[in-house]
Amino acid sequence: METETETEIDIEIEPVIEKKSLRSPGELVAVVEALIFVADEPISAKLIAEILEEDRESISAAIDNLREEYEGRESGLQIREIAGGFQIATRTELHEDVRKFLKTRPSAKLSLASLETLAVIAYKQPVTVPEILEIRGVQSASAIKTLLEKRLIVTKGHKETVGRPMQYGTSKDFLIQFGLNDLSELPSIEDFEDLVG
Amino acid sequence: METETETEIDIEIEPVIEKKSLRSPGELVAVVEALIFVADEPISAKLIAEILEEDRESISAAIDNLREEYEGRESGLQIREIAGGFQIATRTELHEDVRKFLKTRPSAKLSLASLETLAVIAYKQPVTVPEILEIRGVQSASAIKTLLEKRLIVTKGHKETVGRPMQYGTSKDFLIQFGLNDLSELPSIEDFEDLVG
Amino acid sequence: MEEILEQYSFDFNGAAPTIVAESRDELRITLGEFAGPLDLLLYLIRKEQANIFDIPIAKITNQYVLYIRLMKKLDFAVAADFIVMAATLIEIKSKMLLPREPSEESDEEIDDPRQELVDRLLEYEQYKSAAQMLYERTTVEQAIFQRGKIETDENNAEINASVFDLLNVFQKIVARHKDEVQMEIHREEISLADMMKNLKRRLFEFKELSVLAFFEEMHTKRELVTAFVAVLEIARAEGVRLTQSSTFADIILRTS
Repeated sequence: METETETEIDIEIEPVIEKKSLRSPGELVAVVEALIFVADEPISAKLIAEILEEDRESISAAIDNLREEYEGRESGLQIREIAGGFQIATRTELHEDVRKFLKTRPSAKLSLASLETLAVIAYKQPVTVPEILEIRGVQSASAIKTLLEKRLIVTKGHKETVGRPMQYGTSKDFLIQFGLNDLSELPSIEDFEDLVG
Repeated sequence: METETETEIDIEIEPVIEKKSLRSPGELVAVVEALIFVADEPISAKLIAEILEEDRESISAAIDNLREEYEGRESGLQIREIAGGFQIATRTELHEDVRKFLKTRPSAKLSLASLETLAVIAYKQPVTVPEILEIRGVQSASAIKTLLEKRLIVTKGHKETVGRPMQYGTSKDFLIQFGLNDLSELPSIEDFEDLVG
Repeated sequence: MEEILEQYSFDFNGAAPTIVAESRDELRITLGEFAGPLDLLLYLIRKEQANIFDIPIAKITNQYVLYIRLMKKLDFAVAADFIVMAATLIEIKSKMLLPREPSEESDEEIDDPRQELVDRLLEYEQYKSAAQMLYERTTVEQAIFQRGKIETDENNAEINASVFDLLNVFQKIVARHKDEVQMEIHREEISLADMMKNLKRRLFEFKELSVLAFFEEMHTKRELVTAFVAVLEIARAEGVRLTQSSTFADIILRTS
């Protein structure tokens, strides 16, 4: 292990001596930014230093630099220090617009439970909750609620049996989101038969 | 019998036109940056315009601005136009350090067979399994299955010929993974002719 | 066999077979895979530095057949498509040997038996180049990374589903509850074809399958017999292996 003496010649710019950084200060800021950006969780200066094989001081300097840069230009993003690490986040003032976007973004993303329920409804429609339970073997109430909210399914009137349960089928939005012109385009098991051979 | 037709709460956003923007150009750039950042897939200028109730031109200008800004400062990030939208991503040159941090290796490449099949689908879409066989001279079933699982291709309905075979085409993920804004960015297939011989 | 022993190397971008006869008794083999018969054919033409518009069909055919024999000899499964191409080549070769009728001689545009093959090769080669282009693009793309997760990404693992996923999921559910569904909705006995289909699908999905567990899913004696025949059929025809760790242990079906 190398002894890291305090070689504070110029913390600001010179990436410190014996490690012989090959990166210019600008490059260091850039790669630090990239690491903070890709990290799933706040990333500490220590970890960044290890990855880049640079000393802590240069990394801290680079982060300071980066923060100033973000504040200097009127960026929509900020470098936040949180839980001992750094992360990039949107600026607080913009939350209203950000929230609006998050609410309206169209999404076909589904949990596995919802996807299963949707699959049953798509292939068995019109179908009632008890029938879905029968096929899936699990309660599907919350999945159905999600699917209704995402407007992927619609109610299709009551079934004329005991209890007159509500029937469900897929919606126009379902067709759009799954890129189908009509339900006949839904692939059947036979369509993929030869793929499974 | 009560028929419950599509109970659709209208969340539709009116593409507002004549609204006087309350945002300064700088603010607009900032909020556009924030939206591109939070979006988990490429976000189109159109959608941004709708969310922010601004016109397309101002949004496009803001995006241009933002791109220049990213290029101007030596950022570790870049604004990319991809799959019909915009996205922030790391700069190519930094891949080694980023990969070191993420501890990822370049992900498993597609097999020769899958790549060939994908090429045929990309250029001939919508295309059926027999048509792919015709060109490749070899069964492509397992390649197609792989491509479907990797979401690089999608089904495109049945072809109205004998046997109504399923047709395939490339997906949005294909554009994203191959760094294309749209299919027209693919070099034309004739351009590969001079490589022959 | 003498032929094999001459320095014979198949080397294709590192991704395909290299078969090198190093000495009279040693055959060094590195096997990859050609993407198909056309791929192999193109390779052989390249290796001979032959003009694609004037393929020395006899020579190429011999080499093609030799390659396939070699593969078989080494116990590599040779896909049917490769055999079909061998037949095509042999057919062209024999056509080329036929004496041309005198009346045709004056004709400028004599049908070349190789023409169709050449056209296919040319078209195929375009797509092969396109595949190469795609390959290069992925290499570039893999150097670019997107942002890590942020709070606003939904916390639960969500699936961005396609129609294919929908069908896949549905099939899984049906498989999971096949018996119940059958008893209540259909009531009819499952046919051997369906049983085999079901078995194949699951084998494909899970790569291996306990035969015992599969039999236990059967409700009637008839179904059980059908299941049994299906297992035998599949073991015979589909290139799967049956393994058993010890006598009376469970038998496992594996795709090979």
